[in-house]
Amino acid sequence: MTNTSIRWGARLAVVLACAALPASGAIAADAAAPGDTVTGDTIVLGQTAAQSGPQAPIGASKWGLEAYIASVNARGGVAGKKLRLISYDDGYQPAQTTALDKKLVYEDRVFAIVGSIGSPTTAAVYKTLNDAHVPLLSMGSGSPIFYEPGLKYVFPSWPIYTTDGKTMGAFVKKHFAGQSTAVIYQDDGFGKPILQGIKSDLGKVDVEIPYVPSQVDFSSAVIKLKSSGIKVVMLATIATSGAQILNQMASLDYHPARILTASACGYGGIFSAIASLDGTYCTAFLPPPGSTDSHWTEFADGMAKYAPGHPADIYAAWGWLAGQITYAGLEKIKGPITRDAFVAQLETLRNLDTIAGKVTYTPQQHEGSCCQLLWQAKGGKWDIVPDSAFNGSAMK
Amino acid sequence: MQRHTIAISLIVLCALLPLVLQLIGERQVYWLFVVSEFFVFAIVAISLDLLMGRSGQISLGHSGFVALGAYAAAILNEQFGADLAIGMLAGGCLAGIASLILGFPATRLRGHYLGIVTLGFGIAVDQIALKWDSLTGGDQGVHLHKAVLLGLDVGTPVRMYYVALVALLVTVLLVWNLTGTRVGRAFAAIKDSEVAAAAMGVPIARTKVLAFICSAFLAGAAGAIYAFLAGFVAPEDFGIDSSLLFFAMVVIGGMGSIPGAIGGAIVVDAVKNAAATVSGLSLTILGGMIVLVVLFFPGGLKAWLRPRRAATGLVHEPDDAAIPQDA
Amino acid sequence: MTQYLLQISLAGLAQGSLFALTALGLVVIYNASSVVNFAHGAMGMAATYVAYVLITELHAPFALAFVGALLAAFVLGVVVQKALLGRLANAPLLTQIVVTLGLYMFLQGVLGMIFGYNPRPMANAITMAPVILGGLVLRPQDVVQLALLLILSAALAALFGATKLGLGMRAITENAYAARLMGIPVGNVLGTAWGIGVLLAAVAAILAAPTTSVTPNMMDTIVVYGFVAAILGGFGSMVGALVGGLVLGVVVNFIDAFLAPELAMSIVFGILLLVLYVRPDGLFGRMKVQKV
Amino acid sequence: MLEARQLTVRFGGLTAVNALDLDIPDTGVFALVGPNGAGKTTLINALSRVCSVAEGSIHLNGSDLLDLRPHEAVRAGIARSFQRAELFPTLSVTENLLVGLHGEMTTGLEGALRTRSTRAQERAARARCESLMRELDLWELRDCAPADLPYGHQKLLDVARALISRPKLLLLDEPFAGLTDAETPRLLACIAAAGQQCAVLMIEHHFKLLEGVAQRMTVMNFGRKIAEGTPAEMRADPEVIRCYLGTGRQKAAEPAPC
Repeated sequence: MTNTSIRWGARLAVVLACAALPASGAIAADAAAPGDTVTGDTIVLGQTAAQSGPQAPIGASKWGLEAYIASVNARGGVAGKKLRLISYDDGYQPAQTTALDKKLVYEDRVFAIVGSIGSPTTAAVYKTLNDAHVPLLSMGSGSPIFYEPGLKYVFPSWPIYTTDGKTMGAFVKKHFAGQSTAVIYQDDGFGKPILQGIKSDLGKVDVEIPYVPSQVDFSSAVIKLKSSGIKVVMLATIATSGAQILNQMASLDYHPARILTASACGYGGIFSAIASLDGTYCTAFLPPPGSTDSHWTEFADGMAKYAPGHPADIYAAWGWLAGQITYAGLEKIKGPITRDAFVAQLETLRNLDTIAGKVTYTPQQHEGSCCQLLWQAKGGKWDIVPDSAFNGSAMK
Repeated sequence: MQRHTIAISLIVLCALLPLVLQLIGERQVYWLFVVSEFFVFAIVAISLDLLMGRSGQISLGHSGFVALGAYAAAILNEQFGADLAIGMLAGGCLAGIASLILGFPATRLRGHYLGIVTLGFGIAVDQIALKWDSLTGGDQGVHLHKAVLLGLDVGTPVRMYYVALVALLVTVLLVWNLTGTRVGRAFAAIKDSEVAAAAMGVPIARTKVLAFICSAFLAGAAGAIYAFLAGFVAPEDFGIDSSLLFFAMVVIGGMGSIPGAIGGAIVVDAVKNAAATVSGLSLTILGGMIVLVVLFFPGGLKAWLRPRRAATGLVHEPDDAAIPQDA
Repeated sequence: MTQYLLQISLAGLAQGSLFALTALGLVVIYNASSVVNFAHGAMGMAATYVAYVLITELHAPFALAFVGALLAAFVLGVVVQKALLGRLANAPLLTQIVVTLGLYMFLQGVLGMIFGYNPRPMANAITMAPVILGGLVLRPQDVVQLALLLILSAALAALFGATKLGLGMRAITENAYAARLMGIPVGNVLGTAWGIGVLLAAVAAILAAPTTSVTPNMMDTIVVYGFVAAILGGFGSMVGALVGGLVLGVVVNFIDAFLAPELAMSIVFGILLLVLYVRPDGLFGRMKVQKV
Repeated sequence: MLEARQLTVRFGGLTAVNALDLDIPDTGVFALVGPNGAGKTTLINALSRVCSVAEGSIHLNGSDLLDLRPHEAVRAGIARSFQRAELFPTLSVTENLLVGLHGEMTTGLEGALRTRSTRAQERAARARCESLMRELDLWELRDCAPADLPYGHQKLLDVARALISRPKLLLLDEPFAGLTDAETPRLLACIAAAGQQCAVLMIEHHFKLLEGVAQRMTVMNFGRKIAEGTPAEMRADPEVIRCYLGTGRQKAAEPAPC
């Protein structure tokens, strides 16, 4: 046995050395990804969005993007070229996103990654994509890391999460001045910037309660707030946790002013999930579902026409927004459609009118949308709260 | 003899894969990544098999060890530019230390307690990685610098592929050798009969902890390679789900066999990728496969890969290395 | 402050009653068949989907849906014992654990495929307004939950203490082979034990559903705490599971309120590890003597 | 060599071994007989340090054994077999024997690296197993799984696994139980040969078997020693006859209730 394993090892080493040398010599490390210039008559776009697993609901963004692309193609496409979307399900797992984005870029040769969903998933790939000069547009996240200067190929389009917090903070300062406040926040790159935004506008909050998404029982958090006599509760939570907390509040006979973050109230079933929703505020950068805002009606019609069977909800609207921005950049390119030309044109966009309001990119600043407002739940639907718009940029 | 021929051909095939891909076209980046990732999974599967298949102890939190290894390597690399070799060593050791803390009370317990304690360990690693964001970057993870192995730049997909391949081969050899010597036999002995093993002079608790440490070390080292391969480490990648995938690899592979574990890794990886488009499909298939394997094909893939001896339940069969061939 | 502590403890007891129900089910199954059922939560979850379908699709009243789901849970338990575990009676412990884990994955996958992962709201059965007693908020559903736990515990005690079934179960726990020789229908008794165990998991899941919503992962957290409660209680002692569950509920709520809710499960496992260092058989457990 | 004094083992309220004295010299075969439940296996378990001793002392060549844990008994020179041949089903016959050498071998994790010393040690151990297997006619079966062996060979392997470590004291728990008449002589010869090298203490019911091989025997009942002497003496001892052998019409193997 001894001899065999030595023989084994020796053979192995020889084989590997022989194979590895030519192979690694032949392939030089290439920084920029292939497919820099669009040559055919199709511009292929890539997306990763969870269609399975607990985060599957927000993956519906895929259908909004599909609908927008179909509407562009119906109008004749961009510069005589059709758009095509390849969307993969990453299950909200960063490891999957890493693999699938390699597939998109190196196998499918997509021109840009557009409207991918999630903070941790996008965090896994944004640096690599930026290094490979692949544009990454309008990801479904407002995490501050994507807004850092120097990321030439990264174009976030949501208001940064800090803005979300500032919107709440400014509103509370104005309308609930002097009242005791509390924040329940998800203890990660989503909840913490919101908390930070709230504090930067409000000065301080009286109680801060972190949680993790796997937590299902929020009794003690709610009891704590109730016994401390907190009058205003801000929730930097995802949809499920937000619903659990609000339901818990109702069951404990506790009725403070409640303000939810945008990500927690976009889904269609919220009014049946939370019986006590009336009066609750929610930050938003999109018009409320079902509103008569012209952008929303255009989107809703587009969904009905090009993505039948998929509801025109907030998640789909995220995809629609990604489509709008991509189209605006592509449309302005004169000459060959290259990634650098695309990025250069995106950086000239000023006050682009989108479903999420005005979007601006400059060579120095890729913040995109800066502005938010508040909705309030009334009688089973959301109304825009007048005088709640927050227009200050959260960027330094 | 024939088995050796097959094994050598497979290795040659793996070693030549980058060239083949090169000839087909410049398509290697994605496929090399996928295969490299599979190599890393196979290492973890072998490490878990060493624990479950050989020493009869269960771990439902094995991705916790992988996570520790990955984070150790990633953080050392991000903050001090540490080499892949150092990352593997540090990752393996950190996982080993964790297994020591975990395994010590666990070995005094009945088998199922260990399952629950390791399950909790997997969850805790996740939670702590998420919480301790000054070190781990929280949910936004750690980005690594370019991979360097012993001063050699291995940052390209091809080179990283060879790193993963060699790591897998080395793991196979190490585990193969280990199971054919005193410690490996002691693992099997405590799995088969603790009382008899003790009577033969095998210290039960110490041997169980040793099996745990070996397994965790390999899983941690694999995690370090994974970190460099992906260039990014985040808590979401190491949840219960991925622990269960490793678990499925070992069970479907048949437990107690290296080719079985590798085969199990292939099957699970294939199912996971093929069934990804339908929510819940891969869980259904893998769960169903586990139940069917246990009920009707107790030898798993192992029995199928080695038809010459009848399978005798979910039990260890000695590999070639364990059978004397010196004479 | 006392009021605050009382309120937290109360919420802890309510939550702990879910852990205790889960743990009791685990212990009933373990005592009869020496198997730790890792599919416990998933089976309770599956039963909750039965209740959910009965309520939302067939518009059954809650009480009817509840009974229907429990019936389904019982049948599921019996079927799993007969079809899976019964065939593995002589297999190693590891094999039996493996098969329950396979079942866990399978059930979660199947229900995920049918219903998706979108959380589905489950209306609370008790819509009564909370009662306020000297500043202390008493939630009717908490009271019902605790009452149900006590009633079921008493029923279990009566069942195992005084009936033939309980006698058979204890005989099987001692020595299955001898029990068979003495004419106890081992298969039936084991099937019944599994049925009852899964039924208890279903009670816990359905009670939890209004808070967790109905999803394939709804029981993941609760069942892990159920495991911990069972271990703390010595895995085998019903009283241990009951007390372990309630105590754990209070502990978790105190961690939530005063330490770090985002690390609650890690802290609980740290405590468990410490307890096991000191008392390897749990707080209420007794060592089993191994025969040579 | 072995001296047990006032040895007492209790399980809860039950006293399984009660103030037992036992002296065993360096070599020879010694038998332990008694009805079921007399405490024979418990005594073996106590001597091999599997179960804890409530009172009394055990010394082997003057050194105290009571502090040893089960796995340390082998190194002290005490090896044992099991009533139902507790072999390792997933290891081959050779490997079963090799586990018997666990305490003697020293290879640790470096075995994974196949160092020179590892290989030398492995070779030496395998050579030792080979000679024993050849002696016991197990050589042809060396690569078999224990389950594939006839029961007689399994029991033989169980004894061989204990014997391979060259113990000072070999404890055998009913080595002949379940063996056919054809299988018995080989094992008997093996035990007799072992008795030349070391002390063998075995539990056995068959007086006939013992008469040929055992120098002395100890008769136990209710945890106490009731008699001690040569097999012939014991056959004539009235107390032994009353408790164990019964009147002549009963079969010797079936102890009478006592």
